[in-house]
Amino acid sequence: MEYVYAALLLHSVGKEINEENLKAVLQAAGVTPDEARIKALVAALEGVNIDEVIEKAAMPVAVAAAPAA
Amino acid sequence: MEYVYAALLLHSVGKEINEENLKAVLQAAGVTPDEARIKALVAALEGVNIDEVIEKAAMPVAVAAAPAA
Amino acid sequence: MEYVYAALLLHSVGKEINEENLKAVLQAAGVTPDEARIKALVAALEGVNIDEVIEKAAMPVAVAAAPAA
Amino acid sequence: MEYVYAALLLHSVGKEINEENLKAVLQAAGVTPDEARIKALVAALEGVNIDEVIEKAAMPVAVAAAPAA
Amino acid sequence: MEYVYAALLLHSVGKEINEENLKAVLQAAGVTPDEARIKALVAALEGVNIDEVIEKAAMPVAVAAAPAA
Amino acid sequence: MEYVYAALLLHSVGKEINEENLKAVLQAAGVTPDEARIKALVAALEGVNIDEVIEKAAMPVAVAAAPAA
Amino acid sequence: MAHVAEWKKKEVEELANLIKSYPVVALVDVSSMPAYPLSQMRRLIRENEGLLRVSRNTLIELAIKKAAQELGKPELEKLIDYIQGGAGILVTKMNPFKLYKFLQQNRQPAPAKPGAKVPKDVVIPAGPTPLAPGPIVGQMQAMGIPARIERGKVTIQKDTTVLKAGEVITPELANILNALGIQPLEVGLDLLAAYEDGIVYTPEVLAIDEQEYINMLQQAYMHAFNLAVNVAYPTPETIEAILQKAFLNAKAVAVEAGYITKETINDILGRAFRAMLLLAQQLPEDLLD
Repeated sequence: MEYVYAALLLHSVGKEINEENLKAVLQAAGVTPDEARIKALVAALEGVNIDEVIEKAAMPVAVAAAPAA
Repeated sequence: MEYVYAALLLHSVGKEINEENLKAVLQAAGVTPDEARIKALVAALEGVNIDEVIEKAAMPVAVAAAPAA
Repeated sequence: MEYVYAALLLHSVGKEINEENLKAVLQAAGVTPDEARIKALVAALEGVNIDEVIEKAAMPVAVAAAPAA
Repeated sequence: MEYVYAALLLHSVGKEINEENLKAVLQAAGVTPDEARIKALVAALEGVNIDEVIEKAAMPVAVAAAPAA
Repeated sequence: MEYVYAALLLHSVGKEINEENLKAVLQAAGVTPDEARIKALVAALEGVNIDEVIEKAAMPVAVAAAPAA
Repeated sequence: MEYVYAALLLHSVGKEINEENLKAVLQAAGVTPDEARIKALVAALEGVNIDEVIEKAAMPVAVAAAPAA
Repeated sequence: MAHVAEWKKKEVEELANLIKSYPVVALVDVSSMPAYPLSQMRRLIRENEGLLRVSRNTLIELAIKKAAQELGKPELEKLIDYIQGGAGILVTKMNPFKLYKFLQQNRQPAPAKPGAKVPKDVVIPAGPTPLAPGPIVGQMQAMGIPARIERGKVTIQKDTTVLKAGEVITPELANILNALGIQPLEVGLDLLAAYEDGIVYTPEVLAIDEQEYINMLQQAYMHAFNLAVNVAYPTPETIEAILQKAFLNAKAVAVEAGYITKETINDILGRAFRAMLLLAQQLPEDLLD
C-alpha cells in the first residue's frame, strides 16, 4: 500500500500524482521506488476521481434486509 | 489527512513514525510541516498498534441481527 | 463465465459488445467461441445497463443474519 | 478494471495469467496494453489463489451468526 | 449546545459537572451563563453515566432492527 | 478530546478558535493547556467549515434495513 | 398584626427564618399525601439537606413577605402567587431542577381510587394472578381483559392496557386493579413553584426531559468526534478512527483504480467477480456454464 499512501499524500496536499512526485515521497520514506509499480499506479489512477471515491467510501453501507423468519 | 497518510506510508515500509521521518516525507511532498501537528500525531500514535487498527477497519461491516427471542 | 468477463472487458474499455468484438477477445484468450452463445449473449445484454450492474457489484453489502424464529 | 477482467477471463478458461496472455486479450479488446500495469498485475497475482479469493467475494459480507433462540 | 460542550469538556478532564465549574468554563468562552440553563443541565446530568452515553453514541454501526419473530 | 470540546464550545458561541481563546477555556476547566496540542488543533481547523465537518460522518455507518418479518 | 395570636406570630417568625437560611425555597402541595408517606418524605428531605414545614397558607404568605423584606429580595414575594391547596414550605440546597427531579423520583405508587385520573398508562400484565376463580373473571372479560382459568388460577392471556394516561378510574376497574394488587396512582409532593437567586421557577420549566439532554450529549460527542476525525486531529479517542479512515480512503482509491496490493486484491477480484455474477443473472440460463 505504500505507493497508494504516497499517492493520497500527494493528493491531499494538492500535488499532482506523477512518477516524479511519487518517487520523491517514497524515497523520503526510505524506499527505493519500483519503476513499474509507480508507472502502473499513475496509469491506474488516470481517470479516477479521488475526491469522489473518498467521499463515497465514507458513505453509509447499505444493509440487506434479514430474510423473513 | 496528509500527516496521517505520511504516517501510514512510513508504517507500511517499516519505518519508525517519528518527527524526523514524518518531516522528511511531508517535505518531499512539497509541504512545510507544522511542528505542532507532527508532535501531536507522534504523541497520539504512541502505544497504538497500527496493524491491528487497520485490520479492524479492513473487516467488512457485519451487522448482527438482534436475535428473536 | 468467460463470455461475461469478455463482455465486461469490452464494456470497461468503451468498446461495443458485439459478436465481432466478443469473438476477438475470446479467441485471444485461447477459446474457440460458440457462435450461438455469442449471439445469445449480445441479444441478452441489449438493454442491460452494465454500469449499474458494476455499481451494484462495488457496493459492499452487509447482510444481517437471518433471525432464528 | 479492464486488466482485472482480462485476468479473470484468462483464469476462467484455464489459461495462465502472464504478460503475454494479458497483452493478447487486451489488444483483442482494442486496448494498447500498458506494460507497467501488466507487469504489476502479474506480480500482484503471483501466489494468489484466485478461486479462493473469488469464492469469498461471492458471499457479500461475513454474516453474523444468528444465535439459536 | 455550548452548555453541553462545556459539560463534556469538564467530564473529559475529570472535573465535576456542577454550576460553578460550568459557569467558569462558559465565562472563559465569553458567554454570560444563564443560571436556569446551567441548573437544568446539572440536574439533568446527575446520575447519568456520561461515559456510557458517549460510548453508545460512538458506535457507528447501526444495530439492525430486532426482527419480528 | 478536551481540546476539541473547547474548540466546539468556542465555535458554538461564535468565538474565534484561536490559541488564546482555547487556552482560556481549558484553563477555566482546570487544565494546563499543552501548547503543541493547541497549536496543532488551530492549524488543523484552519480553513475548515466546522458546521459542515461536524455533520459529516467520520466513518462509514451501516444503515440497517428493517428486516421483513 | 395587632390581633394575631402569639403562636401565629411565632410560626411566621420561624418560617421566615427558615426561608432566609436556605438558598432554595419551594412551595409544595401536600394535600394528596397520606400521613405515613408524608413522614417518610420529611425524613428523605432532611437526609438531602432540606426541611419541609407544613403550615396554614395565610401564615406561609406572611412568612414569605417577611423574609423577602428582611432579605431585601422582592422577587421572593412572587412565590405567594403560587400558594394553593395544602401548602408546605420546602427549603433545600438542591437546585430547583434537582428538587423537581427528586420529588418526581420519590413519588410512590398508590392504590386505585374511583374517579381519580391515572398519571401513566395502566397495563395488566400477562401471566398468572394470585386470584382464585370467581365472578371477577366474568367482570374482567366484560371489560375486555382476556382472563381465563388455568391450573386453578385466574390467568391473563396477554398484556392489556386498561387505561391511558389521564383517563379516570371507574369503580369496576378500581375493584379489579385492587384485587390484582396493581397500584395505578401516585402520591407525592407536588411542586407549586421554587425560588432561587431572584428567579421563581414553575413546574413547567422544571420538568426537563433527561433523554433530550442525553441526546444532546451524544450529538455533541459525535460532532466532536466527526470534527476531530475529519480534520485528522489526533486524540486518544480519535486516533484509531483517523488511521482507519486514512486506510479506508487509500484502499477505496486503490480498489477503484484496480491497483492490486495485498490489501486490495480481495476487493478488486471480488468486485469483478460480483459484476460477472450480477450480469450473468440477467442472462438466459442456457447461456451460463
